[in-house]
Amino acid sequence: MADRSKGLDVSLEQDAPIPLNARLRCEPGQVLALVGPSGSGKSTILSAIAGLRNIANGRISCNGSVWYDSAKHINMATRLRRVGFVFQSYALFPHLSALANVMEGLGSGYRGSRENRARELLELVRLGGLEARRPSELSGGQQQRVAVARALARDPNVLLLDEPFSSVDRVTRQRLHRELGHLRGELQMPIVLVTHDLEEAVQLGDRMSILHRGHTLQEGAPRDIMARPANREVARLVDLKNIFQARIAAQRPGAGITALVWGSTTLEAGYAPGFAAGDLVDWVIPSGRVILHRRRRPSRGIRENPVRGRVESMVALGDTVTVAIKVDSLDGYPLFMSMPVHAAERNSVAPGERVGVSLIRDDIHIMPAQQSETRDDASADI
Amino acid sequence: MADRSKGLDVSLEQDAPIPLNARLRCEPGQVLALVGPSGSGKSTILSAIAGLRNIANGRISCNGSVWYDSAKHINMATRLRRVGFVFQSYALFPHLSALANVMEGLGSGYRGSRENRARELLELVRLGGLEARRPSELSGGQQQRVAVARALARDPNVLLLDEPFSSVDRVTRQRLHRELGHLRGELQMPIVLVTHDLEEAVQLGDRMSILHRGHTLQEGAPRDIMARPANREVARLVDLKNIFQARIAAQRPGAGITALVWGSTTLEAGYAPGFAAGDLVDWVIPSGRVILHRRRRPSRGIRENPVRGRVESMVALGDTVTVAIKVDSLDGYPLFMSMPVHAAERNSVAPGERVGVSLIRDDIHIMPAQQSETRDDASADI
Amino acid sequence: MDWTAFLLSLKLAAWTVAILLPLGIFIARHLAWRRYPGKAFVEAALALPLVLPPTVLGYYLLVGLGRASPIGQVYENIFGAPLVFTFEGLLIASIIFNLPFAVQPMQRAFETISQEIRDAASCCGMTSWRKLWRIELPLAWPGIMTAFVLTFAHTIGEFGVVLMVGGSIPGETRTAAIAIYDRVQAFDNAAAGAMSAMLLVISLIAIGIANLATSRAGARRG
Amino acid sequence: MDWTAFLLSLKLAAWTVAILLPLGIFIARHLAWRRYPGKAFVEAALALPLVLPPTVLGYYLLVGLGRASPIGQVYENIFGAPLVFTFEGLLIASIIFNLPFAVQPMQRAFETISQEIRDAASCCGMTSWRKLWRIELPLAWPGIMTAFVLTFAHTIGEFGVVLMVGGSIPGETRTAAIAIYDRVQAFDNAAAGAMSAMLLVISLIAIGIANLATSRAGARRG
Repeated sequence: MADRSKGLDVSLEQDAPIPLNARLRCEPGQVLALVGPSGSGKSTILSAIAGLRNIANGRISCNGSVWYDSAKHINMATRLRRVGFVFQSYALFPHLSALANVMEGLGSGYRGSRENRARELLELVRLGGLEARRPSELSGGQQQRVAVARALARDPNVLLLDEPFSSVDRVTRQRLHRELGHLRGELQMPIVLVTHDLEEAVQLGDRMSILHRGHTLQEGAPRDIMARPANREVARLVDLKNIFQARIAAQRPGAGITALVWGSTTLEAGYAPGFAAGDLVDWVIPSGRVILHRRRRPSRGIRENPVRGRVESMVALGDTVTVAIKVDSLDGYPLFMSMPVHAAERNSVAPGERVGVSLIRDDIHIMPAQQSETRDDASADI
Repeated sequence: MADRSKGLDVSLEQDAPIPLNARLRCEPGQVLALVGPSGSGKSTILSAIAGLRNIANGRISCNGSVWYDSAKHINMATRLRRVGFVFQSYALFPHLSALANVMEGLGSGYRGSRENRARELLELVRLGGLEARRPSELSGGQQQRVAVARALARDPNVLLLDEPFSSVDRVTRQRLHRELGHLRGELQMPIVLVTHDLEEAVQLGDRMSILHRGHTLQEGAPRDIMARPANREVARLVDLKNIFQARIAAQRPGAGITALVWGSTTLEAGYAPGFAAGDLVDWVIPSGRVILHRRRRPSRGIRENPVRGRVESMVALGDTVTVAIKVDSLDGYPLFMSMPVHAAERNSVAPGERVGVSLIRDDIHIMPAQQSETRDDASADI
Repeated sequence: MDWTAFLLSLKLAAWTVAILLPLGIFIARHLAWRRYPGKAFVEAALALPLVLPPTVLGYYLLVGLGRASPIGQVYENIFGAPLVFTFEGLLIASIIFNLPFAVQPMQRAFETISQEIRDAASCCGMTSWRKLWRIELPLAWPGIMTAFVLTFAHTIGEFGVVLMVGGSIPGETRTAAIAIYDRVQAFDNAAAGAMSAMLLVISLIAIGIANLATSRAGARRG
Repeated sequence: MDWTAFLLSLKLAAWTVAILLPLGIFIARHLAWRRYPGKAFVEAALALPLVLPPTVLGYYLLVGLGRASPIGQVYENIFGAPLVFTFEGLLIASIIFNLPFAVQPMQRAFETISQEIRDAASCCGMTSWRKLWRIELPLAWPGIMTAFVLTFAHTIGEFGVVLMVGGSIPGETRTAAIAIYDRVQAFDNAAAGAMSAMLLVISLIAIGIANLATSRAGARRG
């Protein structure tokens, strides 16, 4: 177990103006990705950690020191919390050079040593030589690096990144992702990354916290959350395509199997405790764990949950193709399968063709049924 | 061959204020995706087609009628061109209801019939019941639909979409993508879609035109461009990861093979005419066409261009993992391979492990060598 | 209470607004959306009445419109009467010194109408005239309203220029603002107080309308 | 050329600016960044001198600061002289009627400094004082410059209020703007013309500086 006195602990609750009910923990050296659609309160939480905005009820502590405690009326000023904050717009001081921007982060000490340290930091983010430029004379990616250097200048207790990659184009973004990867190896502080981009969260986050309308829906390792979302809402937010309803047919803990009735098919899933036969449940399967039955020779997976249907549509993207299959025994939403383009070609998968697929048993994840608020959202927005 | 009098033909050229050298053609019922980084002149071209901005030299014609011809001093007014334009910000009239917004697109005819038609159009984009709402009372996705309905109200000769999905969140965007897919089946007009999002272009475009700094670099079917980019620059813009330099070792047209010297390895590629032995060339291969040699049993592809190396890093995203391989015979950039996560697990691919891969011969695409401006760009931005 | 002076003020304000509003809309749209060399110069010239002392402006108008000036002579030849120290002369002066009060709020308002909105109107097939009535004027309405009340209030209150160009001729050029000064000079504080209260109320109403227009605009955009 | 009047105008303008600028910065920051019920009311009250006729404002200042008023009596008890028809009275009037000219450009300028920039300054560990000097004032500089020249020019030119509150006492309250009127009344057009030219030049310089400051700001943000 990690040392509880190290790292960042946050719990926040309020009803207005923005409803919040969030709990976070981030260890030193760890990247916690806060993910959620816009308006889910991600930036509000970051502001609260920095002390830029007060939340009605809550407690924020870092490395054993309490920054905010509504019950005890503790509220440390922002400048005393020593946070490194990289803003979405970078918020560089437009009238100061890159060097002077970083120097402002170094406080009001002796000028010469501040300047030397600022030069070091700009070297660290590979901006040596551009010290004299104003923010308007730097590219988006360069501005972001100045913002990072300025945040690090504080020698911060925690690094807060508010959608730091959203204002640069994709190529620059990938480069900056790599840079952050390199940099974080050297930083022994908690790093909180706010993003609405799931890919970014998965790529950069050690842990991920899913927010929706101010509520922490699930927190965990990114791959865990994506494989085992807590409910339909999380599944939708992590962009799983195959979300269905079914009914528990039988529980066979001995065999490690939970059987489901899905339309007129019966599926076997890995044993999911806590449900009883007859319960209505939601279930998901990643589209990559729906395995095509090869035309010519049987494959290992063929005996697991075979399902037949007709290819409805195919969308190829890069090297992967996503195939929508209208399942024979089911009305309504199609089943999605993703596979390499060459595999689809080799097996003559094409719109209108009939295919057989297997749903890998242990990758079927069962969740309590949620009366889909989701669906209402959707129609309201349509 | 398509009827040249139908559809949209554009050729534009100027030096200032924004350098342009673009040529486009879009058939009725076709979606042409204009793709390029920001500042590549995409929106300028759209404005020129609509007659909102004049380009020094060029010619624009649609369905046989000339809208603009700098040589003949023809410049038809915007309102006479009958274009449906969906703006990036939607540009709805904020003081008018959804219904009145659409009615403005229907001109100044008899009020009753305009109102009926506007209601029909709002039904078409599934906004029935929200006619009386002001734009500020609609969600982003709904606003976009009003903008589409207003554009269609013109019964336009051409539909112009300027990054129409950039202001909505990802879930809404996917829904709107599907909608556009349905809608376009019913529209028998050229549709030009401007986007900086490659995925969107591939998903929605029948054809794709790659723009960079105002120049059309390549035009063609999206999958063609992605498999056979014209040069290194296009390859980089369509996000191919494996871009390398090599030298032509030999041309064997009889065997259908061009041999390459790459580092200390010799590769066989599909025959590429127009090069001579000794020529310096650039070449690409999609990361999905780099095939892993299975541990246990030899696979069909094993004899094609075997390459050995060590796994440097792995990034999993959804169901696909991208593996960076440090190739033994080569210094510098790694070779990227993408594969389903379960395949990587089954074959114990992990960082530090040694792997063998094959580069599928016919998927190696050879291009004239380009002195990489790209590399300079990158370092300037870093 | 000098009702003649008060009515004269209202008449001057009404005429000024009637002429200046269409003229101001034309200039404001032009300044809001066009870019050309020398635009800064035009804007500076327009702003001049804001910083120029009223007596200086009055002095130059007196010289420029006076009986010895070309404009004054042409006017006198046509209408048989001099331009200065008449209502007509006052009206011209009023239009000139109110230009920035009318143009600036409208320019700000037209500047908030984005290029995309105007392009969208063109793509809807609107003529310039229809665009003006259906889109531009409704969207710029708060600014136009502000310009209207500011111009009206300012015309009623202007003192220095009016005194210089118009003198203080009862029924012809003695406006309420000047009458207040006259009454104070004559130690008739009761009359001065009554008229001051009247003009204060008008000013408060003007500010109220301007603020209401602005906040409505904010709410709609919100 | 009445040099005494001219120097008096400069002195009045200098004192007004010296007092109003720090006061205006304080008020402008407050209005730019705080939200509270009744803020619209405060803003309206501040804008009142913009639309209130100078003679009306002058009348109320005369009544409010006069020998019969509480303020006037307190002042006279302390300093042994009345407040109205003195330079000190004029200064108070000048500060009040110049408030909107000083506050509004600065408020606009402070409004352009985003919340994120100010938050970034806090996250850099700056105290409020250091934030003011290192970030806020440099970024609001164009607006402060504009406020400075507008206030200066406007004080030099103000006529109605000065005439009402100060009278026209040579060396004490007869400013250049009033002297022009006096000279015209005395048919001394040469003197009036010279002083008008002088004030015109000052106004042009003021506008030039204000425009320069604004366009520099635009370029930096560009």
